[in-house]
Amino acid sequence: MESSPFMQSISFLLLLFPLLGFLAIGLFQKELNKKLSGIIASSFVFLNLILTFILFWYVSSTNQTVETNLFDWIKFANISIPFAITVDRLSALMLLVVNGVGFLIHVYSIGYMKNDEGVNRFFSYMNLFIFFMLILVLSSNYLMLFIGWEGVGLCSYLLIGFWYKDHANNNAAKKAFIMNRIGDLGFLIGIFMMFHTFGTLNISEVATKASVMPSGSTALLVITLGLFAGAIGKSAQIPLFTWLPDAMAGPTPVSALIHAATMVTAGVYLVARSSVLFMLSPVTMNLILVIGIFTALISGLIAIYQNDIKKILAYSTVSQLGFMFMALGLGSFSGAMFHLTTHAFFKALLFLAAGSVIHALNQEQDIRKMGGLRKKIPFTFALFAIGAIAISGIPPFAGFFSKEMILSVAYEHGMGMGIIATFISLLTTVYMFRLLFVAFYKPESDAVKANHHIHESPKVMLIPMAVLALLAMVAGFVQIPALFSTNITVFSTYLSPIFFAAHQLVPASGQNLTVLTEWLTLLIPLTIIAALVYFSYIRFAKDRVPAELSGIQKVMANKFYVDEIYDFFFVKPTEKLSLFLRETVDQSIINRLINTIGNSTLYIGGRIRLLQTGNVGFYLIIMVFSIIAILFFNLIR
Amino acid sequence: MIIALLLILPLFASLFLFTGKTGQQSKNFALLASLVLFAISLIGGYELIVTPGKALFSNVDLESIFGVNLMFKIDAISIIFVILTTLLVPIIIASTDKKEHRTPHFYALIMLMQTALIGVFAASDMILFYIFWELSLIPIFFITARWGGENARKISIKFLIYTVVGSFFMLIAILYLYTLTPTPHSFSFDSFYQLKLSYSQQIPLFLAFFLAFAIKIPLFPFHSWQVETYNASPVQGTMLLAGIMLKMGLYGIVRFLLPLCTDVVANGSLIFLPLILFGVIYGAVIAISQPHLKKLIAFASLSHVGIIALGLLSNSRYGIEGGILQMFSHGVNVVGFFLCYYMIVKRTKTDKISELGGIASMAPRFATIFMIIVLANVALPLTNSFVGEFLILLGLFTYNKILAIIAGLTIILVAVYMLKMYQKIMYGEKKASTENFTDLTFNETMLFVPIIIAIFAVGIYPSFVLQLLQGVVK
Amino acid sequence: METTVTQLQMIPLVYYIIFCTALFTIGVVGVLVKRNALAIFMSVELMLNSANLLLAAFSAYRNDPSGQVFVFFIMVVAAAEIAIGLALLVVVYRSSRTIDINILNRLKW
Amino acid sequence: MFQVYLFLFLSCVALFSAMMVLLSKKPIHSVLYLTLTFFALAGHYILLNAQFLAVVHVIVYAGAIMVLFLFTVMLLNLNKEGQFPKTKLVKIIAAIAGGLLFVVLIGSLKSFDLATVSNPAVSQIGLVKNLGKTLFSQYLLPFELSSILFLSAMVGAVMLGKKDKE
Repeated sequence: MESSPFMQSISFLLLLFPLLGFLAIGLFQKELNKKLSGIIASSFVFLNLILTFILFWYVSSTNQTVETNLFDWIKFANISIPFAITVDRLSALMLLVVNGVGFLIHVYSIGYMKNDEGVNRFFSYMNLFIFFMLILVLSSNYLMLFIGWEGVGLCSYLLIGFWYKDHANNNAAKKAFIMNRIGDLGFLIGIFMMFHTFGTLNISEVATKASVMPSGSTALLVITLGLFAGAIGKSAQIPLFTWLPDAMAGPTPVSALIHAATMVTAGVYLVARSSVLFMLSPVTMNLILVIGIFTALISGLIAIYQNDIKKILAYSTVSQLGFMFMALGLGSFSGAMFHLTTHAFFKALLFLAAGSVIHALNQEQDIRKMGGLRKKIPFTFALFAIGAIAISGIPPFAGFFSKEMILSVAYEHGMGMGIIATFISLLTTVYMFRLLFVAFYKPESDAVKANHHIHESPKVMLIPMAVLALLAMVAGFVQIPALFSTNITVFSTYLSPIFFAAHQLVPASGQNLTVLTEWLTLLIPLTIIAALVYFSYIRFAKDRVPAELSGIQKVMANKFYVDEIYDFFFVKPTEKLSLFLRETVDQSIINRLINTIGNSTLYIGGRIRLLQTGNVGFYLIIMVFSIIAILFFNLIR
Repeated sequence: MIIALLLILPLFASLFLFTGKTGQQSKNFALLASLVLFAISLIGGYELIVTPGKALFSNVDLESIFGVNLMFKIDAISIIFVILTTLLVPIIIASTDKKEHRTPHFYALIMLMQTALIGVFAASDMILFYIFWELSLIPIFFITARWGGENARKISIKFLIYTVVGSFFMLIAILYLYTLTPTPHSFSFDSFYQLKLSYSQQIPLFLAFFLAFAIKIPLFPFHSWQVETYNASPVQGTMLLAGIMLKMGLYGIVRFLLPLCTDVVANGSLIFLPLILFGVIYGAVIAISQPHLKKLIAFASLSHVGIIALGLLSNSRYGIEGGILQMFSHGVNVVGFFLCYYMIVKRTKTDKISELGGIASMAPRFATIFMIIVLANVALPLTNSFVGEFLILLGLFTYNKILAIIAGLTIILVAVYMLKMYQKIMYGEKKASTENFTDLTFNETMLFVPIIIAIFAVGIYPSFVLQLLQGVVK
Repeated sequence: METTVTQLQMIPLVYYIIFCTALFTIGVVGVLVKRNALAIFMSVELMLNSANLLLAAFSAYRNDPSGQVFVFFIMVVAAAEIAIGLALLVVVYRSSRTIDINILNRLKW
Repeated sequence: MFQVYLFLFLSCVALFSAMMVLLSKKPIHSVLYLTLTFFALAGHYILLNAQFLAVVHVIVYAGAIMVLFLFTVMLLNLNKEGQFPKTKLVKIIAAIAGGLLFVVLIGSLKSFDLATVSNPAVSQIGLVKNLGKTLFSQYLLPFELSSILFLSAMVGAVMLGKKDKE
């Protein structure tokens, strides 16, 4: 399919702009005015956003994909991996999310990072991140996707450890990178297996070749498990989820952009991208389902007992990602993508609002030291509340629609699954409203009272938040549950060509629910949500002495001791092993062995030396006898 | 012509430098000579690229006088290493600091080293190969012994003996091969390649060659000279050792083991690949807790070259080509790494990681460069070592999946020790030793420029090298 | 002279070999037995001479002049060797007042 | 037949005097017996029709070398008995060694085919004229070099023999 050269060049420019932004700001870090860098970076992303709209309009109206081959990256013998980009409907959607949210957060950062000395560095990293994220989204083969995959990991590393003077930040950054690397190993193995099986890494070719394979073959199992391992790392699923809460050490806009809206959802994108492969591998799909459910549950529970505003949001992100993976596991790719999109809006909004709070309180993140902020910073409060309502799935905000789409799939799958899914989504309400009430409603804490500098954030921060809030409110209307109207399914229609092949392979299973059940499954949770909100208000909005945590609560507050367990089982043994190998094996065994060989040669030499008595007569006798021996040997031969 | 220039120029430069008076003049002269060599080797590379499959020849027929025929041949594999040598030597020469007062002999020895290295890579005759192989030991021995640190003499002697023992086995293998060639016997590579060796002949040959190369590379468990020698040698010597000289062993694997012992490599891989693999993991794990930067680089290097050896012996085109590419990348990266080390040690006089910290805030330019080099070592995509490691692991995977997965663990471990090291050195608060850390000067920055260009050039457009190799890798 | 030469055939070559071997062995035994460096020198001369004679004999029997030329050269070298060797002995004697090889064992270890 | 007897006679003289070189107690006697051996060998050379060699042999060995030996003996004042006592053990070992060596050397003749060596009726090569031609044509360079060897030997001997002036 020939794509128009105009669109091709646009898709190329899409990569070029952020790279230019990175180079321009990165190379002239010292020379560049601090106020300017944010504007430069934002304007490059803004240009990208415009290009994205054009591309989006193009692919959604013509149903064509734009393919651009830039150059051959690795090419010899029968391996050919070009540097090529593909814009289809799925990537166009991601482009919108990345560039749209990315642009808003860039603008927000201008205000947020105003007083930081490393602001130029910050914006260069941000642009670099956009660049790699776009590579990830646009790549036409898995290896190039892997470039973006690792690249965003790098940016995440750099940005989490942005304030590198504090080793706590650096440790968090390192942890993120290494945990991602563990997932990446799986990804690589998946790629190897893919190349081994199909002889190509091109995404669409792989899908075509795979679709004729029998369902559940071992090769596909290995490939999908590998890819999913990558997704686990990147999207912070169990067992590799502990890095994401730690990653909150970075500046808040980073948390919003990378660790909420875009990068962490790359795992979801990857699975959706490879929908054909995954559909053919039911074992992996079930694994995804299980892991998604557990992640969503556990991190939702942990979130309830956290006190750091960003950590709550981080665990919330993990939980929502788990929710998306659950949707993927159920085979609802467009549901997952829909939730990904809406989640990007309201989670980014929540983070930015949290950033605004932190900004107002001079880097205070503990919600116990907040309270009563509703009156001090009303705009932020309003925006935060919109976010909280949206994420809790209260109609008519966006979260309701995307969650409903997933829940209905879950109920179709089985009543038990539906109830689990509902429970997970209810957890959201609990921790979000706890956060909301403690931080904004509760009577002012001493810290807030003592702080007279609490101020509303500047407009440059509020406006992007307002735009996000608007999106969080209305974005859901593109896909309305079938219960209300069967016509408005813009979103799933838009994505249907992408997942057509996958859904073709496995016919939709599950029974259709009766209308009554559907209404019930819709209304009962809503009632519970209302009850929960009220209960939270009673419980948290009043100034009460926090009760002692009971046993199980303590476990949850301490994040199920996962970090400690990993430390005990992986980190410590590795360090011990390292020490053991270095001290014992290398020094005491191998090196000593070699030295012993050398020394024993010296020793033997020293002994043999004594044969040289210096007595010439003795030498002569030895010589003569040796000659005799040689001649004799010749004789008898 | 090109080969003759490549060999004679550094030799004469070296001889001339032995008569030099002041260090500074000698340095400039050596730098100039090595840059000219670099240009010449690039011309050679260009010639090979425009006509794929071509090779440069040079034949000095001394048959009538000494009964030997000096045969040189530079094909695509050789030119990569020749370019690597000529690229790195100017950097190494330029990296010497004024304050250290190197005598002209120092530069003369480096140039002599360059002669030997180019000779090794260009030789097409076993005896020549062997002579240059051994010749390369002489300058590095003196560099280490004379300008080295603590215990340098003792360690350099250990190094010398260790590697000579290895070469001894190679000599035996060479002579054995010589007797197998049809009369009139010949030492030329081509006559060796034409031999059809039986399996029972290949086994002793393989063992002898493998031992020689394993010591040189070095592979576990023959690595104990490496760390000590790196540590004792002056940083220029270490760069020569790690950047170029170790590649001689790997080059030997490509040149001799693969074409001559095909059957053994094909059948015996499952015996020795796990051993190499163990060394790879071993080096990486030790690097995690290594308190000295230089030793850390040594162990990291041990791990990296192990991966290259894995790729070369993986019986797969991907592995072999990836291995060759990775050899080039590793040479560049490790020299960059040692340069960073040198910059740190020059300013702080310590290489204990625990005594360093907070450099990034004082020297942002250095921090960026160091970060790029660290990332290249971590094999991040778009840096040079990613492509190589990817192809190596792919090759290994097509050969044996379990081994590839275990080998893949290194990409995690490398991230662990590299980032840990980088964090402790560059991040955090200033320490006493890093209080007055100044950022790189212009000259120092220029040293890194070619390295960084090489890192990204190979990372972004590796097809250049890969296609060059296409005709040669069988 | 003519008669001598014609009669030469009467002496089988193997006689020369046996004789020279015997002489050579005597020289070897002398080298082993003697402690006097001078006597050892003399024994060495005996060995050299036995080799010389054998060379000359082979040369004559094979009608090849090279052998005799080499004998000549060996004599030349032997003369030089003796000159140097005896000079050395004198020097050694001067410094250590003996030429007993069992006492001159400073070359050990 | 006369020649054979002559050969046997000369051989006996040579072997006997060689033995006496070893057995005589005084070095001066050894030297004189050695001279006798040399003369016997010179006779052998004549028997082989190698006149040139015979002459050179007498001049070099009996003339020059013996004189040197004698001088040295005198110079070092060695002519005393019992200066060099030797143990029985050494003698026995030496005798065994000598015997073995003789046997082995003769034994190695086993594989040697003497018939291949032609036995010319008249061997003229030992004559001064013939040998001179060979020496000055084919072996000119070694001949000249040997003169340098001599020169250096001479210089060396002088250097060594010179007493350090202190």
